Amino acid sequence: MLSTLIWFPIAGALAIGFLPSLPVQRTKLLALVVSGITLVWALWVTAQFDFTNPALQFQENLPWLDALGLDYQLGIDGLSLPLLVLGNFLTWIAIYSSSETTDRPRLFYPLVLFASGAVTGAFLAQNLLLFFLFYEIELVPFYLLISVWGGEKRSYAAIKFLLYTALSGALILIAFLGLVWLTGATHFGYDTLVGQTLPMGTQIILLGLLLVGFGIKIPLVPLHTWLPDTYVAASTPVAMLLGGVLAKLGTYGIFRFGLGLFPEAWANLAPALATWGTVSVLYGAIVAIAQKDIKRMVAYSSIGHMGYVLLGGAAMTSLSLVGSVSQMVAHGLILALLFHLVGVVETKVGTRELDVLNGLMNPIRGLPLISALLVLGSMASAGIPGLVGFVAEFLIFQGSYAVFPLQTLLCVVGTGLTAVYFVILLNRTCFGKLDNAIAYFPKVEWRDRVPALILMALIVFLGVQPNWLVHWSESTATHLIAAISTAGDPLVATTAVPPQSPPTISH
Amino acid sequence: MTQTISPPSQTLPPSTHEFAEIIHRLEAGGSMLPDTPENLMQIIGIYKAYAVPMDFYWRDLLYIAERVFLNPLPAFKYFLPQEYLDLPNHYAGDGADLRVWRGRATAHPELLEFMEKGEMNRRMPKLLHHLWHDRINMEFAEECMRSMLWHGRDMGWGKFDAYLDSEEYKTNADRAIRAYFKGNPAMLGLYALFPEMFLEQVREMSYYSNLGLFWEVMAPVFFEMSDRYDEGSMTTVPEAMDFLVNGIFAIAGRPIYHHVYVGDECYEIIPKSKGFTWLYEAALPYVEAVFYRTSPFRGTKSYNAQAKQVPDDQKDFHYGILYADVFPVGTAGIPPTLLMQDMLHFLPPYLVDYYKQRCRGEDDMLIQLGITFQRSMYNVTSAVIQALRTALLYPLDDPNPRHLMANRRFFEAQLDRFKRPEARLRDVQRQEYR
Amino acid sequence: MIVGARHAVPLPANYSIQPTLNHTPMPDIVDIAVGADNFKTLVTAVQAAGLVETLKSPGPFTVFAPTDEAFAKLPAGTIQTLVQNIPQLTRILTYHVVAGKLTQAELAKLGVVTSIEGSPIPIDTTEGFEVKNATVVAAEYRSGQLA
Amino acid sequence: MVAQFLAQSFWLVPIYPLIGVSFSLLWSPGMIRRTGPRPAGYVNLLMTFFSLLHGLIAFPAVWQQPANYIEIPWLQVAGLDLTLSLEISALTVGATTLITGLNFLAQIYAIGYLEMDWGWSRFFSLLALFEAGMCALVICNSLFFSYILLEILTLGTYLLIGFWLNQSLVVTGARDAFLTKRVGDLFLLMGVLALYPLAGTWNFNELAAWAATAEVSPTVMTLIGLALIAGPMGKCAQFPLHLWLDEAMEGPIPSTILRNSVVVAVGAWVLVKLEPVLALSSVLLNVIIAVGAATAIGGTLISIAQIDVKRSLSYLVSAYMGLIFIAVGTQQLEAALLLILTHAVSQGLLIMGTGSIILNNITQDLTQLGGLWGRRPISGLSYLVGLAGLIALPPLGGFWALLKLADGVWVSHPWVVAILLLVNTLAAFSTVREFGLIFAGSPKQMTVRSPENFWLITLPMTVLVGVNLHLPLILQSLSLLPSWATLNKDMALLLFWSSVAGCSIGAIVYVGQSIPKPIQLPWKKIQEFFAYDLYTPNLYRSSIVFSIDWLSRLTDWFDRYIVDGVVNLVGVAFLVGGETLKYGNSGQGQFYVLTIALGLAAMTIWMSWSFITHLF
Repeated sequence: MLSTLIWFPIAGALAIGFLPSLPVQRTKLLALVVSGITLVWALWVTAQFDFTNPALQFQENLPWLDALGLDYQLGIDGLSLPLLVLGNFLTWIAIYSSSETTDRPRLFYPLVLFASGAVTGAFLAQNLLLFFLFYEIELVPFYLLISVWGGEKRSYAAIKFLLYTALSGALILIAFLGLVWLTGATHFGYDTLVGQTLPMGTQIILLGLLLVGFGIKIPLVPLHTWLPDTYVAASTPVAMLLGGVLAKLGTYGIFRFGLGLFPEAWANLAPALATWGTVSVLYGAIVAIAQKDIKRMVAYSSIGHMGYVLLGGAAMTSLSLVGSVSQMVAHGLILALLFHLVGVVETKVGTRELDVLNGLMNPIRGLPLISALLVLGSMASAGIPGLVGFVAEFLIFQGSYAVFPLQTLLCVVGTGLTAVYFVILLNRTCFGKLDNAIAYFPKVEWRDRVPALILMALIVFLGVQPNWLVHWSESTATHLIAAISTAGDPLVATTAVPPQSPPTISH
Repeated sequence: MTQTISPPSQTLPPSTHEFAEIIHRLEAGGSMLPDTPENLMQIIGIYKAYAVPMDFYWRDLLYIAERVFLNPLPAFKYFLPQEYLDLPNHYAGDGADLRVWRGRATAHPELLEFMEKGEMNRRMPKLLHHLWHDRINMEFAEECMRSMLWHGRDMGWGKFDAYLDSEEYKTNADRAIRAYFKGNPAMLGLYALFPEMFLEQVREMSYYSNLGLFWEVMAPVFFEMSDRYDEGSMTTVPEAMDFLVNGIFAIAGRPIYHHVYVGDECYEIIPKSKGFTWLYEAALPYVEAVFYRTSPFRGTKSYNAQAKQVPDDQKDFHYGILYADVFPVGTAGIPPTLLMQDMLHFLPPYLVDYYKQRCRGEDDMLIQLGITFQRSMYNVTSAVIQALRTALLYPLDDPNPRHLMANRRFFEAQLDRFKRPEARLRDVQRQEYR
Repeated sequence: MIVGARHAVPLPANYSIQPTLNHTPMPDIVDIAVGADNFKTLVTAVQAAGLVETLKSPGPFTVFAPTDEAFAKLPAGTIQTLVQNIPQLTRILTYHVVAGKLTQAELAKLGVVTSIEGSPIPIDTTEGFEVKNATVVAAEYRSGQLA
Repeated sequence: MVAQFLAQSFWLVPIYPLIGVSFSLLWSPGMIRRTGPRPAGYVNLLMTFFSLLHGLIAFPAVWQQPANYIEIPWLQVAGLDLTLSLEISALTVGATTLITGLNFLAQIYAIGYLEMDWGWSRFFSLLALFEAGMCALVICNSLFFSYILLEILTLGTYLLIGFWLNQSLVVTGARDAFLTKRVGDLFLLMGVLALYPLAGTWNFNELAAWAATAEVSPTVMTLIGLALIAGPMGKCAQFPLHLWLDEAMEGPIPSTILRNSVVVAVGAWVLVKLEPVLALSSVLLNVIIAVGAATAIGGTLISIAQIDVKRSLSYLVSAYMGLIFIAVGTQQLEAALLLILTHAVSQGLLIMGTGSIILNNITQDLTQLGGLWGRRPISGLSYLVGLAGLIALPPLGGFWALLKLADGVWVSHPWVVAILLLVNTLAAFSTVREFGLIFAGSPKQMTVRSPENFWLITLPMTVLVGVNLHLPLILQSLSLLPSWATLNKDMALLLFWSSVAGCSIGAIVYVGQSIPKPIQLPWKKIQEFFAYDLYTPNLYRSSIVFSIDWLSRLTDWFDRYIVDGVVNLVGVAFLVGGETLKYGNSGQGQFYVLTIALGLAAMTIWMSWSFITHLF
């Protein structure tokens, strides 16, 4: 059942790659069908999923290399399910939004599908080594997607991306190997490693390796410098996948393997992690303000938003954890929308420069619908209620405030700064007067609008009716936290907010 | 596209003005708009599309000035009674005073069809068409009228505006007001309290009449031009301009007046015997107030007193169609959109085809036709300038170089008004401006 | 006195910028005009405006009279429209009339004269003889009894 | 029966305008093109009429009844229960009626005022969004949902001020309004977050109950309270968050009617609701009074120094909101609510009257207006009635509200009465000044021709005149006025004389023609200080804007040259030749990928080898 999610797109990729050459539209259609079927399959899995059961479901277990402790172990729970669906959904949207004139479509679409399958594999893998394999394999298609179809400076960006993420993989592998070696286990299965009892010092070192490894992927400041270059160089659909899906692999890994395998070390490091998250939030937002390129601005906004996820994880309340998972989904949707819209603006207007763009809201010669969606998307990113970003951020804040009040309040300041750069972006691009000299943009087609409309509909729907967003991960998160707190760590709060417990700021 | 036109007479050195080329063209009897078949097709097409709503404007303006008058709740002032639809135009039809257009004197058939079916192409009660905004934007005509009223005193054309402040006018207005509100003690009481308020309303009504009488002439002129173009007897832009110049002269002396009908009684607020003429009391003020001045669109300029974006003097207002930026048409706060929308309904097929092939085709037709309209108004303004030159100065073929120099001075002075950066004269020289 | 002029435009007089007319000073005006060949349009206009009596009244007057040729240059319908606006026609015609008997030399010396309509008429003799912006084309016609 | 039913279904009131919004979407760009956008306005007007009717009919059913609460579950997750609680009471129904009523009039006015505009669908949708947001806020019984609604209104403000988006000052105005309000909102959010662990609820009625018995450290409560009042301060344009209202005047008059009368007051409304919590800290109450007093006095002084018609009025709005702050700070809640009501109807009328002048005299510059009384008596009378309703001039509304406030604070804070009298005098002076400059004197260039506007503008104006004139009767019938016996006659006289003083000085200077205009004070510096809003824009530019700009540039530089530089350096040192990273050579890049791919493939085959052999 779960394997289909991995291998069907990969099989589809091979099929498209080796089938006789088709026109671009046909190839795209084929890729859409493959990815659509995968998405439907993922939704079907969701429908079968028992939301009240916190444990792994639909487990698959094939022995593979016993000698290495590597088995083909798959499973899904409330942490990975939303990301799985998000990933497949965004793959479909990304393919849909790809240009009809893509070069070498027989390579492009298979690579996208292949990347999607690999990322899915990573989300599903319940064996550390298997996870690592998928985690590394996904690099190849992404590297190629950036370096072949990217914009200017694409080779620089692609290599930077490659080196960073290769380093990330290396650190993770070291941590995994170290964990198995030190615990004396013989198997990389997640279930066998959970509940290890290494000395705190060792735990912290291993956790540290993981944090840096996944921190690169997320990315967290100061491990982020590959991101702006990569996101900007990548073509729109690839940027949507990078920001919407791949970055989530980092946060997912940090929760699954960091928090999941080293809860005690995590609890010890929690204040530092919360602070780290906060620094990322503020840093990303402040640097975004100074950007002159709208795509780069959106890229920095991504750094800021991933910081909230870390804060929520560090607070280790079930509410904050639910908030973090929701934030991953929310951010994936919003970022994909923003990258798509920025991409449309770039193709129609021919520039991403804030100083050149102006007045796109002009209803006849501008891009009115795209501008309107850009306003809503930016506002969603800035955490305006009624849109999905707010729900996730609010849950994180509400869940974290009692534990880390200062960091939480600083993150609230971060949303204020987010509003600052998005208003700069909107004022320069959408508002104002269209420059007559350049106001002869080509028409916006429905092809350009549909992905944005779908994403927007989801963003609004989940913002107004967040039950559909938060309940995916609720029981897993609650269970995870409960499991940790029974270990007796006093730092960890079990409920969202203990009404009568004295908050840390009193007196 | 534009061939260099040398001065008509070798006796004058070339002009050194910023718009020397255009000045030479004017001296050769041309228009400010370059003479290209594309320009001609565009402007004639838009004249026709303009004339149809204009046929509604003038009728309704006169209806409001003469019948609606001081109705405090004129909710139905845009609902033209049959009487005014049948009102014979003085310059068209068999019974015309002077037959400018060979067509009919009553409302234009395309207008009648539009009023009946609208864009929705459905026969519905008038009220529904009105509420669905499937109608002529009469608000635009009123805005032009208000612009003439507001700039009236300052423009220095004619004696019409000054007459509105004369005792004679006040007496006439008083008679009409009393007659109109006969049997309505409330309004008469209000009138006794605030006579100036009512008088000011009557003045506005006089401008309604003024503009209505002005446009009554222009509609047949434009229809005739369109017919001549269609039958192939108008082939260049200067010909189109000359037709307008001749029209201006022919009609120049037409009386401008304001009559009010209460029941069957006619009250002459501005009697014909005052001898106000079309050219000086309507056409020139109209050109100055609407083509040149108007007021800044609220959607483009800040009215904040401290920002000083609105000039202190009315004479410094340059926001008319010759200066306006057409690109924001369709956005909020851009009044000409109403006119563009009105013309959209009546574009001749050749112009629709032309637009469909350019820019965003049907999607941005409103802006494309707006720019065509701007071109066409530069041609009308050229006609006005040439007419003034004929009236005040010398023939273009005058052998006397001193006279030619005087003509040039005049042209240069006129074109100086387009030196402002926002003037669109430079743009309409280019065909790619669309 | 009537002055024949090359072109005529029926524009009123009260503007800084102004219509043109052409003219010829001369005495007993109506009769002379009727007698001369090239003032037929003018005479018709004067009759339409009911100005015959005025011009026959004790003068003397100087009239800057547009010739038929000048009228003919006007676009078709101009006169027709003017005849429908008698007050304006009157104003235009009286704009062409100056009280007193003025010869070309006297006019040149004056530089500007005031029409009986009330507006000033500039005279320019630096080159030829121009009244306003119209060139005087014909000799002076004088009426015997008034001259 | 019907009334009862409508009272129970009162949650529908914010829904009507949203229905209107969804209809308006039909006239978005690219949708209905061949016909014009005016139906969008009519539909919204109709929906507002329904809301208004709903409120009017339901009112008798809730009058003198206990509040009725409706609970709508929204989100339950991980122990957090967010349930939308609505309070249906005479107060909330009355307040929604005020909002819908004013919006109804503003929309009729807009149909006239914006008859030349093409952006109807956007404009009326946004007015409807405001109506929905404000009505929801008024009946909302939860601090959390109030915060949500305030944020949505902040976004609405951005879009509504940005209505004429081609105009540069509109764009900056919208930006500043959004950011100012957002700053206030986020502080409010901090307060919201911090309050929950203490009180365990966000429902106002429960908060009040909690506050009655709570024992919290005053320091904590002061900090939380400061955060909580920041939201209302932003909304109500209080010092130092007042600048946005000035810039918001770039928007069209009909939206100004709504904004200056009720939108700004939503902040005050939330403040009133929060008063029991705020009262836990006496320091906080004093802060509220101080903010209110500073804004009230400063606002009226700035207002007097303005030459722009709309801005002169907008600073009075800030000033009156300041009075409401004072009322909350002195715990005179009834006076605060009464002040919200009387200010809304009179301020709306003042804006309508001046808007009618601005529309066809083009200029907004008070120095360019004048001599309009004879020809614009309807606008003039509207303005006068609005003026009389705003200041403490018996028997109109403002008098009773200020009297109630003065009466209430006389014992506890006698010095507040002095502030009230001062502000009232200054407000009277300012409004009379504006009246004199517009209507008195002789016509100037731009006022030579000025007919009264047509009925769609004058009709809502006259209706609101009627409302203002009848307000005392309405208050009387709702027994909100003191009886003659309980009337504090000394206070009434004091207030009356302060109004008379302000009006007569204003009239002598600005209606009388003996003093030449414009008036130059001998202390030019002070005059400019007030004319340019206490130089607040410059202050902001040189402090907050400057520092954020500077910080972001610095961080960006740090990011580019230090963080990225170090990383590149490390990369250079350890992994590849510097040239590769710097200039990027795709040949070499692909070589690395190939290496990884081959390595992985080899590893997979090696690992699978035993597996594959195992299979066979």
